[in-house]
Amino acid sequence: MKNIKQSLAVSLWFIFLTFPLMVVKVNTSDQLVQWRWMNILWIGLATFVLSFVWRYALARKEARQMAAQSGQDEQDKPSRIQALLEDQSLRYKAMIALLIFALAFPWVFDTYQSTIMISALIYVVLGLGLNITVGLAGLLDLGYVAFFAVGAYSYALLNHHFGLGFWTILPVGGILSCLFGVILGFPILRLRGDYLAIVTLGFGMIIKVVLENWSDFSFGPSGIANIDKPGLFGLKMDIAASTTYIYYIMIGLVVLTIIVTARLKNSRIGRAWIALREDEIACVAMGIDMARTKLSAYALGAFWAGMVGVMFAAKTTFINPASFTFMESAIILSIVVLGGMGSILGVILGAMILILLPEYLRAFSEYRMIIFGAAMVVMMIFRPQGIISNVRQKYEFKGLKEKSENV
Amino acid sequence: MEYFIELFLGGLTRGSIYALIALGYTMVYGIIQLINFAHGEIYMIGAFVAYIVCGVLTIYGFHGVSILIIAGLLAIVYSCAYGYTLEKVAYRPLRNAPRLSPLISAIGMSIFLQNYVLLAQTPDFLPFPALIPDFEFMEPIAHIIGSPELVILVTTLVTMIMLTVLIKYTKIGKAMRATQQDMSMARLVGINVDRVISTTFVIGSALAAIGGVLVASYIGQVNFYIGFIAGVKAFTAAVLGGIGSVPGAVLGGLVLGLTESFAAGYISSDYEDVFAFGLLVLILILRPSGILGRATKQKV
Amino acid sequence: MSDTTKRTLLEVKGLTMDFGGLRAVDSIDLTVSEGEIAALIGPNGAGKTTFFNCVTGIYTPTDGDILIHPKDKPTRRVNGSKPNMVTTLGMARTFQNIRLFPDMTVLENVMIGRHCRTKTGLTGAILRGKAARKEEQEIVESSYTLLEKVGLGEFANEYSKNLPYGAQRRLEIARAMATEPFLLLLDEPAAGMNPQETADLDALICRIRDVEKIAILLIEHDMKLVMNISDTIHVMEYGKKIATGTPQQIKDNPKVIEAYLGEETEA
Amino acid sequence: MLRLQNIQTYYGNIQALKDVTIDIEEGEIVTLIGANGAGKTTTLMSICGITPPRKGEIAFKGSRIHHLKPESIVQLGICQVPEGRRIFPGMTVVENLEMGAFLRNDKAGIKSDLDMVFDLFPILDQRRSQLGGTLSGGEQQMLAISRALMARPRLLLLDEPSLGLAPLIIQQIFEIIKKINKESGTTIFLVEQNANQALKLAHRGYVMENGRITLVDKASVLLENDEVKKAYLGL
Amino acid sequence: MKRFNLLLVALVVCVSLASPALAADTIKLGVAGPHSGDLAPYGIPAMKAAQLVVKKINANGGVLGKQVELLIQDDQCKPEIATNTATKLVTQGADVVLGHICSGATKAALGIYKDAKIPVMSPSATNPGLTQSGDYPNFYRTIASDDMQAKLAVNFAIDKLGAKKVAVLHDKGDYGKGFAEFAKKFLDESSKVKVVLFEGITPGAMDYSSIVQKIRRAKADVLIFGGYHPEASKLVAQMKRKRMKTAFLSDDGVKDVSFIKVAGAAAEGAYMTGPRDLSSIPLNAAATAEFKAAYGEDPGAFFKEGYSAALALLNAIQKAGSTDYAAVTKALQTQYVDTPVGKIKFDGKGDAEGVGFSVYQVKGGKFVELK
Repeated sequence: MKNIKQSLAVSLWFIFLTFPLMVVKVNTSDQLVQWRWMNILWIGLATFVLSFVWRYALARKEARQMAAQSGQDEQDKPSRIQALLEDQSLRYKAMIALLIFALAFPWVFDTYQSTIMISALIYVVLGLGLNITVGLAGLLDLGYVAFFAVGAYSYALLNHHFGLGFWTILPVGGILSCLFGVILGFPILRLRGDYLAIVTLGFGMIIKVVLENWSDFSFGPSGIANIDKPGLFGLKMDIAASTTYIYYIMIGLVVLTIIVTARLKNSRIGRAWIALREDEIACVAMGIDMARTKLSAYALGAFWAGMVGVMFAAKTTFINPASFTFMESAIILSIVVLGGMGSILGVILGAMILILLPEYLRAFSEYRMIIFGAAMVVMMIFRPQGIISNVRQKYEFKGLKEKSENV
Repeated sequence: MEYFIELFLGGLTRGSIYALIALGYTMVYGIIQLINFAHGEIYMIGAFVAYIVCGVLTIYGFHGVSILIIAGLLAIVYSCAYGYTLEKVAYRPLRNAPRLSPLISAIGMSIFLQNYVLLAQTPDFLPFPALIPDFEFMEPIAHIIGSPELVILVTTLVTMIMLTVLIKYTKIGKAMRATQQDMSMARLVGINVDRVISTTFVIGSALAAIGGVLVASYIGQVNFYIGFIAGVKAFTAAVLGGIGSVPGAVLGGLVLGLTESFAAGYISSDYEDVFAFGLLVLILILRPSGILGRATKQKV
Repeated sequence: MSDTTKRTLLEVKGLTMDFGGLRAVDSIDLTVSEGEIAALIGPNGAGKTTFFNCVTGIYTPTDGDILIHPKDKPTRRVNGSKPNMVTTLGMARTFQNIRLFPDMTVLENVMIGRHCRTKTGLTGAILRGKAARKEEQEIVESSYTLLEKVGLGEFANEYSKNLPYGAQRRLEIARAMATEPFLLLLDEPAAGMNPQETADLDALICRIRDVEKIAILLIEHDMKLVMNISDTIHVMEYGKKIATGTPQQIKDNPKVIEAYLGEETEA
Repeated sequence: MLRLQNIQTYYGNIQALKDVTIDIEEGEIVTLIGANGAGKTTTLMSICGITPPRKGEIAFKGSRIHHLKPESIVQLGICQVPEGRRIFPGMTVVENLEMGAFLRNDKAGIKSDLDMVFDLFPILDQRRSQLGGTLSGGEQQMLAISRALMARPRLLLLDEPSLGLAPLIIQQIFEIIKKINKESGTTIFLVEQNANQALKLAHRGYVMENGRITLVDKASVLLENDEVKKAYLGL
Repeated sequence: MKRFNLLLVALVVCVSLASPALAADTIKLGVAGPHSGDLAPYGIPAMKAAQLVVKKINANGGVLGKQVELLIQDDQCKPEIATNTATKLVTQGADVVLGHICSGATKAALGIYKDAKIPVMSPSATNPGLTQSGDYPNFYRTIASDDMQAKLAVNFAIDKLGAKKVAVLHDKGDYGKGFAEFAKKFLDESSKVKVVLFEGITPGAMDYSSIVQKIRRAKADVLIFGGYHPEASKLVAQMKRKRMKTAFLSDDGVKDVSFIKVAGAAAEGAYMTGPRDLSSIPLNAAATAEFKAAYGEDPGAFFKEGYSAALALLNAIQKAGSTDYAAVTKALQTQYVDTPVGKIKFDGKGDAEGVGFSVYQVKGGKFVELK
């Protein structure tokens, strides 16, 4: 009874809240008011039901937390997926299956599916790159797209002016973007978290403004067209072949990114990043050079964005500043957070979901963004650690093994 | 010289709007250290509600000042309601979560509210009626400062004074300051911290709504997207002035508005945003906590 | 106490630290020698932790000298050096309010301590060559050995946030030891421990001095512990040092009793 | 008046209080002494509802309060002077005092209590419009006590009022605590490290070690107790 | 193992879903443009035009005796998505493509069509480079390019408005900046006028008071603005507020009813270029009537251009007798076709001959063509 009353109150409140925007529609030029009374009903019903679900979910979450605190460690119990992931033999099988699937993809599906998959893979790399900065080192970057732009423009411009090829620029784009990260990062990395966020957001916007205005350099808003696709020993390829080719390059790049980030994550430097995220003071007290470590995380994150930016320019063969907006940064950040900060598999899943879902849900395209926004909020409230929470590596050491063998 | 004055007044007008919105950011940040990314959307919703109310009233035959007052009040009421609900739904459940979670939730809320307005209303630009009349006595200097600018400046000034009085002398204002300075001590003297946080969101939203209505009637159009740009700039202003500091937000807003105005007027409007953010970076490098921000020393 | 020919490791002269108008540390002189356990005691708010923060580089002192004399290396003045430099030079610390990396495993916490003594760079980490792998293995092994030493071997793969309080304190010590210091600074290592844990700690600290040959400077309120293990005790009150001596000397010092139990004033 | 029965309080996974039972009678001065980290502050925070106990019961004048929110507990007349004073640094002395009276609505009463407090601590009267953060340690402690008094507490909880203060000031503050107890009959629960001073002032005392109460007795008895000396000096 | 099987099943299902329904014998007309998001109002009318044309042609027996099939794809006006949609259209076997709407998206997509040898006709992409650069031999359009608009605007400013000092502004966008740059170029070439100001304004900025003051200080008698109506409304409103007499002259992006609605009285007297008034062409009236009958409202932007493009493309296939690239190209360049934008054929670069612009002025809340 109390619940029903509560839900009724919630539903009334939301009817009041949404009344002007949902019910009234004014056409001032024709002097017409459209009253959409049915919307009240929908809002009322929807919020009534949702408030039940909401309360139930919150209560469950709280119960879980309480249980966790009283030592039963419910919260740390890995989710079902995670339990599966930790099963080593299954893991290898799944990995091999996945790899075969990935390699067979362009032969099984048509070119369109491959292009979509290339887009998704581009975001996988972007997500993994940002994961270094945000997920591992804990440096909030809201202007990540700037590095993506640096990579894309390095290829576009160097290709346009000097005819340099894709393979030459791929590393160059990464390095340029990396340098850019260092130059930007140097003065601002001593700022506290939220200040860093706004400054990086500012950088993201500045890059776009500069690209739009400095026409002599960047060709302004009309962009750069006819960028070469990646070449293969001067072979001429048709669309399907070159898409397949780009797809494989992208798969290679993704695998490279996964290997490198996985290795970094479990290396001396990766541990320093994570430690920095957890407690800066303890970190310096352990002899870690904060500035250097932060800068390396920032620059390395930028590196991947630069590489994949080159890829992006080569794939679309046309770039203009409109592709590098704040919204892109926000989406990449969402990939990292929704997937699970610090978790490589989580980020990959996050990218796939966020990029592929809208493609296949074209029918919902109008509601896509609103669902996206709501999902972000709900996800943060009920599963702040993301789809797959970060699993720390378990180390093997002789000592423990011997002991267990002796028993 | 006249040109300078014109630019100055233009920058002041723009800056005071930034300041109104920035106050919402800064007050919320001061208390719960959250960048309320959806604050710009509250501003937009204020403007939109005012648009709808104006439209309906005009069609049903109301006139002049009565429209302005009713629309303004309803805009404030609704913005406050949205601000209050926003905090309850998207932030309160995350009070003890890791630092990034509420921020992501805020970005999500911002996207949600934008698209909610887009779907419930329209993606088009809508004509906002000029609610502020042209004053007779302003006519001789109308080319330097128009009536709407004057109204904006005066309203902002009055609002600021009211806010200062509220924060300095009223019980709830003192409770807000106490909560900002030491939240757990505030609870120990009997302050209901949750209520203070809600109140902060409500006050911030009211200020944003005032800004929204003023801007909409000044430039004559509304659209679901206006909140984002205004929000980013206002947040920049808040950081510039030292986030968490109320006078800082006002100062930051004015500095930002003036910088943009002078940069566009004397250099080039091509790089308006570059100047704005360049200034921000410069100031943060020189003073990492902003112009009036207090440097916090971490306890070891 | 054995003879006094031992080398001095840390030498603090006239250390002063002001916060605004407040003088938190007032011209303190203090030395720690090789193989010594020195304790810094005093009532709450006496400035002990501030002293630690100055020595370890977290604060830059207003005045005075902090000199270190590492073995086989020239003497260095470390005033205002960054904390990570101080640690690299050979002084590691623990914190009063435990500062572990909560979402890392126990072993990884110690491995972080190895950071400044290892050198695999980005390329090494990515290529994972022979040297890198060897170093990584070395880090794991030596960290695990350290954990065994403080009695946390079995918890190696637990998240550090899930450890009991006493174990967290010991983990902090192991982490600090991983940086291969010549001097270990412990800030209230026994706080929050039960008597059994305190007794274990007692033994551990002595072992660190005797077996690992690391000198120790500690802040502690648990007098039993301090009196048991210290070679030298320094007493601070209101930012000033009021006494130095062996445990027995300190116990008998009326000034100390006064500072601790409160003044014997007749109300 | 206040009764803590077998309370257990946790910080995350760490148990800070283990079966703590404390009784405080009306009009008493009771002191809780013990070393750093023993759980004294946690006890106070549990009473005030900031870190509510997970098990056990806290009753004030016969009604249970351990599930109440902090502001409701303050409303009942339980006020705390927390460790480290916790003055609102950006507010003036008068404003700080007004915050103490936050839950009261009787303007005249507040006014007269302000005068009372300024009588008690004349130095605060001189500092009326100075910001709290700029006061000296002793002045801040006086302000913290005054702030709590402004709520007209039935039970005043004091957490280490002597912390970091010069002996002369400590003496002054302890005398005023005594005066408050005597003149207005306010019950006082005093947490102290400064055992000697505290025991001299109090009627009864509790000794806490590692989250447990190890000794309870009349203050005068505890003052002579060797265990206490031992606990403090490790003799 | 069970899980593994599940994976296989999933794979098979995916494959069967994805493989395209094998082509029946139809002529495939691809349609690409923004059909969702905030730019949808620019893409949907052309899409609907194509639907109307195809319906009518199919009812009359189709093209070359085959039915015409529509393949509709949303590109959201984003270059990166446009390449995806282009690939999709190519893989679906489109013979000709009507689209894309935005110049940027069109540029990104064209390379893919070029390789696949598919003629593309846009109803709206006005970027001059698309035809003039020679990079895109497969590209055609039923709308005139920006430089023609700019030329017209500049001539109008000089000859009719007697401009001496001209300020040129743009919105930093592809379309607006392109227009403004051409305008500046033509102004510079003329000895009669001086460009006193050339700058970009930030779309969505709170106000444009500084730039308006700047125009006033420069004493410009004409302001040429390249961009869209939201910024234009703000500019004219603020200029009016500053009691300025500077004439406002803009482009097709401003010639939108929203401009008059939003700017209200401030819009009065503003000039803008736009496609010639075609109400005298019978086909235009017929197409509009068709649209009204089908959807009950007035057609939006680029409807008649889209309608014309669909007609032109299908006509060319009919005339060529096959969907062969070379034959269709030849037909497009040699055969005249009657469309709502007039009787047109295409020149060697792809621009429609016989499509032109006029100058309009807002009078009494309506766009009035100035002869």
